[in-house]
Amino acid sequence: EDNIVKIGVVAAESGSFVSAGHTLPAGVGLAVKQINDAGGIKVGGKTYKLEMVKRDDRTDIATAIAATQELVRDVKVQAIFGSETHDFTLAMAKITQPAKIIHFAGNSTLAKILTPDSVKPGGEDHYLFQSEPQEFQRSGSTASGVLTLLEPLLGYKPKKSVMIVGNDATGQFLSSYYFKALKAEGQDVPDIIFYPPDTTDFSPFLTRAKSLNPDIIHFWYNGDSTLTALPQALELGAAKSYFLFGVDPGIWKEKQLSADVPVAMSCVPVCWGESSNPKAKAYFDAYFAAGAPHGVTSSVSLLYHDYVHFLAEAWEKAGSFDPDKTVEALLTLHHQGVVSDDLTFNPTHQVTHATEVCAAAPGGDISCSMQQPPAEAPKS
Amino acid sequence: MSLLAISEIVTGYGPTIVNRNVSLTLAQGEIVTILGPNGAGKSTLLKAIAGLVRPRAGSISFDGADVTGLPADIMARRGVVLVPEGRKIFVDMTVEENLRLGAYSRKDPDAVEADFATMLAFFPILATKRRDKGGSLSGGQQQLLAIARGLMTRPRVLLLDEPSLGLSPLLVKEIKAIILDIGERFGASVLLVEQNAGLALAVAARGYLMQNGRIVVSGPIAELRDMSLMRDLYLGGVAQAAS
Amino acid sequence: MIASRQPNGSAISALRSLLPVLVVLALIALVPLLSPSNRFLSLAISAGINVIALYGLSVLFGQTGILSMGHAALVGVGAYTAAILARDLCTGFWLALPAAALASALFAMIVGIPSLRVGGHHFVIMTFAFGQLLAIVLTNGGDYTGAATGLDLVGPVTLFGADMSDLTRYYLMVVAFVAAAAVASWAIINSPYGRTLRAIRENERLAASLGINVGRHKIGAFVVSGIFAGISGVLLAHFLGHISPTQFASFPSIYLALMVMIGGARLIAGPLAGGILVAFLPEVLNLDPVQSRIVYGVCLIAVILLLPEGLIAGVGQVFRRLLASGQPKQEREELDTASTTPSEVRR
Amino acid sequence: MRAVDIFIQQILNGLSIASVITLIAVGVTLIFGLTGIINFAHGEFLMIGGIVTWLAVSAGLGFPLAAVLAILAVGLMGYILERGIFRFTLERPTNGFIVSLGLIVVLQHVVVLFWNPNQKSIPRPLTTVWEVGGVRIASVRVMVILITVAVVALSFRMITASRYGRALRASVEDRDTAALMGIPVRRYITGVFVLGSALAGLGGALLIALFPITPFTGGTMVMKGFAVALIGGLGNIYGAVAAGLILGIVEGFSAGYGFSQWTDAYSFVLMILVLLFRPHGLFGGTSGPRMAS
Amino acid sequence: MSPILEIRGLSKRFGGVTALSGVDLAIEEGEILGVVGPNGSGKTTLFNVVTGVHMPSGGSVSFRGRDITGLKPHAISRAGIGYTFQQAMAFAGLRVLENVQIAGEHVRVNAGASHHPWPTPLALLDFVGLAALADERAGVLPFGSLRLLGLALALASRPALLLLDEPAAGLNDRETAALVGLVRQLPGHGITVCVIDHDMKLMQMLCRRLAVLDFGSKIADGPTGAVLADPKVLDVYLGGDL
Ligand SMILES: Nc1ncnc2c1ncn2[C@@H]1O[C@H](COP(=O)(O)OP(=O)(O)OP(=O)(O)O)[C@@H](O)[C@H]1O
Ligand SMILES: Nc1ncnc2c1ncn2[C@@H]1O[C@H](COP(=O)(O)OP(=O)(O)OP(=O)(O)O)[C@@H](O)[C@H]1O
Ligand SMILES: CC(C)C[C@H](N)C(=O)O
Ligand SMILES: [Mg+2]
Ligand SMILES: [Mg+2]
Repeated sequence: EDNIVKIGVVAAESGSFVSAGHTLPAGVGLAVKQINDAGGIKVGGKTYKLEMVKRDDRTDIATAIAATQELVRDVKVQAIFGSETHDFTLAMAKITQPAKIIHFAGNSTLAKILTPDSVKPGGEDHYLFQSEPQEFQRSGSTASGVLTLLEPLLGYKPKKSVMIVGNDATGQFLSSYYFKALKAEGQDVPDIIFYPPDTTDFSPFLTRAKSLNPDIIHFWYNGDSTLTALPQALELGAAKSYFLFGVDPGIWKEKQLSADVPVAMSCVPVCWGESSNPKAKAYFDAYFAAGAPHGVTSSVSLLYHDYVHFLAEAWEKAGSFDPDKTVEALLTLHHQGVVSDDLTFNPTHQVTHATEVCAAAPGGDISCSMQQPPAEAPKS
Repeated sequence: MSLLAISEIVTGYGPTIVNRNVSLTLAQGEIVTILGPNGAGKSTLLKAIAGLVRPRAGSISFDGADVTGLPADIMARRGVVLVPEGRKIFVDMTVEENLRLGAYSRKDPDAVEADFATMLAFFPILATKRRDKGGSLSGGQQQLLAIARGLMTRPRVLLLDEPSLGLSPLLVKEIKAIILDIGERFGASVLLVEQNAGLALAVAARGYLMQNGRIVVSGPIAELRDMSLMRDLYLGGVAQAAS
Repeated sequence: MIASRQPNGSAISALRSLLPVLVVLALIALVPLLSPSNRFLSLAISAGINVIALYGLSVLFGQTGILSMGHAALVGVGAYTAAILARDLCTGFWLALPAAALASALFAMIVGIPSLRVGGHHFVIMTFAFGQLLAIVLTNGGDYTGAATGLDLVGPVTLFGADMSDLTRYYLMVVAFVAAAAVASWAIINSPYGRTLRAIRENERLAASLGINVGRHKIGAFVVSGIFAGISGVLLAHFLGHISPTQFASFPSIYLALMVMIGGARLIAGPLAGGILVAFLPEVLNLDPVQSRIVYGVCLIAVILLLPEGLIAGVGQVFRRLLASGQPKQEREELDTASTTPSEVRR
Repeated sequence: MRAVDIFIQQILNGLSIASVITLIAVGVTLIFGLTGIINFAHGEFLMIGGIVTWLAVSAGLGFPLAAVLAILAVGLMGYILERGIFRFTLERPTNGFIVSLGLIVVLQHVVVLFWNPNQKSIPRPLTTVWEVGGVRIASVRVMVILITVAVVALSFRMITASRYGRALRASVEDRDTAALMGIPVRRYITGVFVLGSALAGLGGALLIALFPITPFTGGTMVMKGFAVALIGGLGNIYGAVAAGLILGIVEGFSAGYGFSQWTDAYSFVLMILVLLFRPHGLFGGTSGPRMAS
Repeated sequence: MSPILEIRGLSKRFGGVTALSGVDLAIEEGEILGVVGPNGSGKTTLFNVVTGVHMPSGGSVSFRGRDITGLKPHAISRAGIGYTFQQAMAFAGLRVLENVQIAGEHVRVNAGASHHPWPTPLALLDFVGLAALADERAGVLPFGSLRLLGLALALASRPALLLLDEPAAGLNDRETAALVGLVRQLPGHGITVCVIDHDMKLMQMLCRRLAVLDFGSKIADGPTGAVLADPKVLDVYLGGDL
C-alpha cells in the first residue's frame, strides 16, 4: 500500500481570473503525474505517492480563504500552491504560515513581505516561497534582452522608451523595477502610462505615447491586454518598435500576428512557441498533450511544474515532511529543472532564473535567447 | 336593443371581490347614472367595462358583439371610453398633447382638428393653457382637461367617473350642460358615476344604486329620487347634519 | 367627542418577528458542537460578515426604499480604517470597531448628501459611481492605501484575554455580531424611527407635511447603514488579514444588493436568509462554479418574479395560505389582502 | 508629431469609442425613458451582440452579415426577455432592476460555459488606415462612427415621429390612462425594448470590430452607458448623443493628457458633478415613471 | 386679539403665470374660514405657499406673530400648521393605524402646536370613523376613506391651524355631512381651520366667513351670507344663484 502526500492547489477555475488560473493546476498536475509514474518519492525509508487536491477560488477571496482553511486543516496537505491573485495569496499566507504549511506562490508582490526578518526561522513567513525571481532580476534580464534583440532589427541603438502598464497590483509593482532596468540600460524613459485594468481602447494611451516619439513602446505586463493594444498601436504608428511582455511566440504565430516594425516578446519564464531552451520542448509537449490550452499564460505553468519537483527533492533530502527540515532543504538544494539547471532559493525565498526574450522581424522570422539576470539591482 | 349590456359581472383585485353579479344596460343616446357610497365598487365597474380590470365572470356586450375581457386600448378604439376619476391626466405633457392623445386612434384628421377647436372653445381656460404642462394646472382645470380629452376620442359610450370633482359651482353648471349635450353633439351614450347627486339626478334619465358591489335598486330617476333607501345611503345625511 | 382607546399590544407581535431569527442564530451558534469542517466555518464567517452589512442595507433599502449600489464601498471604508489604524496607531480590533463605524458613517454621509439630491434611479447610479471611485482612489493611493495590492492587517483579536483568531472562536464572535446586528435592525424597524423611514419610503411629500425632515432622515438612514457596513468591514479585515480595493468595488456591491433582495429586504429574517443562501447554495448543490452562478442568477430572477417580497416573505405567505386553507373562505380573502401590496395607488 | 495633430488624433480616438457608448446610452435612455425598465444587463446584451458577431465571422460570414445577425439575435433576445421577464416587473421598476442584475450573472456565465472566458476577436472588417497630416485615421473607426450616426438618427426619427412619440411618453407616464386613449401600450413597450436591445446588438458588433471582447466586457461598458444616459438626461436621445461625445472626448483627453491611472475616475466625477448641479442631466430628461419600491 | 395666521401681500408667479398677486388675509384664532374661487384662482397655491411647498415670489406669512415665510414644509408642520392635500394621500403600503402613528411622532409640542392632551392614534381613527379599518393597508382604501385618513393624519400632527384643501371632493352628501360634523368640532379642541371647497352647502354649514380669490387676487372677504350674495362673486364663481 502506498502512502499519500497531498499537495493543495488554490486557483481561479472560474470568475474573471480564470485564464491564469487554469495553468497552475495543469503545471502542478503534470509534475505530480510524472513523479508518481516514476514511482513516487522516498522519504524516511517509505515510498509516497503525491496527490494534488485542487480547489477553485472562483476569483473570490472568501472562497479562496475557505479553500485554504479546508486544505490546511481538513485535508491536511503538506504544501500549497497558489493563488495567482496577489491579494488572495497574501491573505492565504496568513493561514498557511501559522500552520507551518509550505506555500509556493508566483506573485512578484510577495517581495513586499519576504524580508530577511520575516523568513528566518520563527518569522511570520518562514514557510512561504516565491516561485519567481526577484523583480529586479526579471526586469533586468528582460530589458537587456529586449534592447539587444531589437537593436539589429531597428538598425540603430534605441534611445527612448515609453512604458504602458496595467494599473493593477502586478503592473504597479513591476513597472518601477522595469523602469529602473531600462534606465540602467541607458534608456530615456519620459513617461510610464498606466491604463485601467479592463481597458480595451488603448488609442488615447498610445497617442500619448506616440507624442513622445519613442523608439520602443513597452507593453508591460498583461498578455491579454497587450494583444489588444498591439494592433491599435500599429494602426496609429505609435512607435518604431514594440515590446510585448508575456506574449509567447506561439501565440504570435497562432494568431497570425504581423507587424511592419520589429516586435520583441518575452515569456515567463520560457517560451513554448519558439524557444532556445531545449528542455522546454519536452515539457510543453507533455503539457499540451495533457489537454491544457495554448495561452499567453501557458508558460507560467512551467514554474509550478519545476517547483513541485523541487519540493519533492527537498522532502527526499530532508528525509521527512517536517516543515522546518523541508525549508532547510529547499534553501540548500540546487535543483535541476526545466527553467534552469541550477534552481536555488535566495535568502529571502525567491529564485533566480533566466527569462526568454524573442523578437520578430517585420514580416519575418522570430529569434529567441535566454537572458541571464543581473546579479545586483541597479542603483537608481 | 341596448348599445351596452353588462350581465352578471364579477370583478376584484387580487383575492378581493369588488363587484358581485352586476348587470346593467345602456341604450343609444341614453344618460344613465350609477350612485352609491364610497367604496361601493362604482369605479371598479367602470374600469371593468373600459377594459382596465378583467372581469372574473359575467359578460359585456357592446354594439351586439361580445367584448368581455378585451383590453382597454381595444375598447377605446371601439368607442367605449372612460374618463377616470381623480383626473388622471398626463402631468408631464402639455395641455395640447393631452388633448391630441385623446384622438390617438382616430383616423379622421380633419374632424380631429375641428374637435380640437371645439374643445378649446368649450373650455377657454384650456386654450389659454394650451402649452402648459398638465401638472401645472389647478385641480379643477385638470378635471376639465380629462373630460375634454375623453371627448376628443369621439366616444360612442362615455364612462364618466365623478366628472364634477373639484369643479367650481359655475363649472359644474357648464359640465351639466355639456353632458346633456353629449348625446346630441357626439351621438354618444353616457354612463355617469357621481357623488354630486344634484348633478346626477339632474342629467340622468335612469339610475342604478350600488351598495357593497351589488346593484340594489334601479329605475327611472324620478322613482329613485323618492326612494327612502336612496335617501339613507346617499342624500339623507345633509338634512340631519344641517339641523 | 374624541374617545380614548389604547393601541393593542404590538410590542409583543413585533417581538414575534425577532424571535425566530434569534432561535436560528442560537442553533447556528451550536454548530461547532458538530465539529464542522473548517471550510464550512470559514465560509460561514464570510457569510456572517456579509449578513451584518446586509442588515444595514435592509434599513436603507427595505425600510427607507433607497437602493444603494455602493454598499461594499462602505464596508471597504470600515476595513481600510481598521487596517490603517492598526498600521499607524497599532489600534486593536475593539477600538477599530467604533472608529470604523464612524468612518463609514461619515463616508456614507459624504456619498449620501449629493446622491440624495438626485432622486430615484439616478441615486442608484450615483452610489455605484461613488463605489467605483473609492476603488480607484484606493488603487491609486500609493503606500498609504497599499495601492492595488492592498493592506495587510496583522494582530490578534482578543476578547477577555482569549485569542479569537481561532476559527471556531471567530465564528462564534461573528454569530454574536450578527445577532447584535439583527437586534439593532429589529429595534430600528420597530421604533418610531423605523416608521418614519417607512413613511418616507411611501410618500415623501406627505411625510414632509407631517413634520418629517425628509432629507435629513434619508441621509440618516444612509449613515445608519454605513455603521453596519463599517463594523462588517472591521470583522472582514481581521478575518482575511489582507484587504484590497477590488473587494469593495461595484460588483461586490451588486452582490450585496442581490443577497438582500433574495432574502427579502423588509423582514428581519431576510438578510440572514439571503446571506446564508448565497454563500452556501453553490456549496450545497455542489455545482461547477460556472453552472452554479447560472443557477443562482436564475434563482434570483425566479424569486423576484414569483416572490417579490423576497424568499422569506414568500415562504411565509405560502405557509399562511396553507394554514388558512382550513378556514372559512371569507377570512382567507382578508388574510391575503393584507399581504398583497396595492399595485395601483391613487394619486 | 505636432501638438495639434495629437489633439486631433485624440478627438478621433474619443469619437469611435464614444460611438459604441452612445449606442448603449441611446438604448438605455430609450428603454428607461420610454418603458421605465432599468436594464443593467444592457451591457451583457452588447456583449452577446459581440459574441454572435464573433461566432458568425468565425463560421465564415462577412462582417456586415454578422452584424445584421447580431442585431437580429439580440433584438430577439430582448423580445423574449421582455415578454418572459421584464413585463412582470413593470409595476415595480426596482424589481426589474434587480432582475437585470440576475441576468448579468446568467448571461455572462452562459457565455463562459459555452465559449470559455477568454478574449474573442475578429479580423478587422476594414483595414485601411489613412494618414492625413500627422493624424492616422483607421477606416474601421470611421465606419463605426458613421453607422452610429445613421442608426441613432433613424431611431430618433422613429421615436419622435409626433404621434408615436407622444403615445410612448404617455404610456410611460401612466399606462392605464394611456390605454384608455386607445394606445396599445404593451406592444409599444415591447417594441421599444426590442429596439433598444437591437441597438445593443449592433453596438456589440461594432465593438468587436474595434477591440476584442470577453464575457465580462459588458460590465464596464454599461456603466459608461448609464453615465452618458444620465449626463444627457434620461429619456433624451439628443442628450445621450451629446453626452456620449462629451464622455468619449473627456476619456480620451484624460488618458492622453491627464494622470492616466485616473482615467476611469474622470467620467464618474463628471457624471457626479453634472447630476449634482443638473439633477435631470445637462439637456434635461424625463424623470421617468416613479420608482415604486 | 391678533390673528393666528397673517398673510401680507403674498404673490406667487410660475414662469409667466401669476397664481397669486398681493393677497392679504388674516385668520382669527378659533374660526373656520372658507376660501373659495373659480378653478385656477390660486387657492391651492395659497396653501402651498403657506405650508412651504412653494417659495413665495413676494409678501410674507406670519404664524402666531412669527415670520414663517419660506420655511421648509416639515418645519412649518412642526410650527403647528397641518394640512391635507387636494389629491388625497396616505402612506399606501403601511397599515392605517401606522399611518396615524407616524403622523403623531414628529410634533414638537412646545413649538406652537396645541397643548391639549392629544388623543391616541386609534382614538383619532375612531374620530374620523376609520377605526374598523385600522389594520388595512392604506393603499386599498376607497377614495372617501382615504380623505378621512388624510384628515386623521393632519390631526395627529397636532396642528393649531389646519388647512383643508377640498376635503369633501369625492364624498357624497351623506359623507360630506359627516365630515362637517367632524370639522365643526375642531375649534373646540383648539384648532383653527381654513378650508377650501367648491361645495357651497358645505361651506355655508362650516364657515361664518369666506374669502374669495379670483385670478390670484382677493376679491371679497366677509360674512358668508354677504359674500355669497356679492354680485362679483355670483358672476365669477357661482354663475348665478346657488
Ligand atoms: N387597485 C386596487 N387594488 C385593491 N383594491 C382596490 C383597488 N382599487 C379599489 N380597490 C377596492 O375596491 C373597492 C371598491 O373600490 P371603488 O374604487 O370601485 O369604489 P367606488 O364606488 O368607486 O368608491 P368612491 O366613491 O370612493 O370612488 C374598495 O374597497 C377599494 O378598497
Ligand atoms: N407648479 C405650477 N406651475 C405652473 N403653473 C401653476 C403651478 N401650480 C399652479 N399653477 C397655476 O396657478 C394657477 C392657480 O392654481 P391653483 O392650483 O392654486 O388653483 P386653485 O384655486 O386651487 O384651483 P382649483 O379649484 O381648480 O383647485 C393656475 O392657473 C395654475 O395653472
Ligand atoms: C505574468 C507575471 C508577471 C505575473 C506573475 N505571476 C507575477 O505576479 O509577478
Ligand atoms: Mg370611485
Ligand atoms: Mg386647488
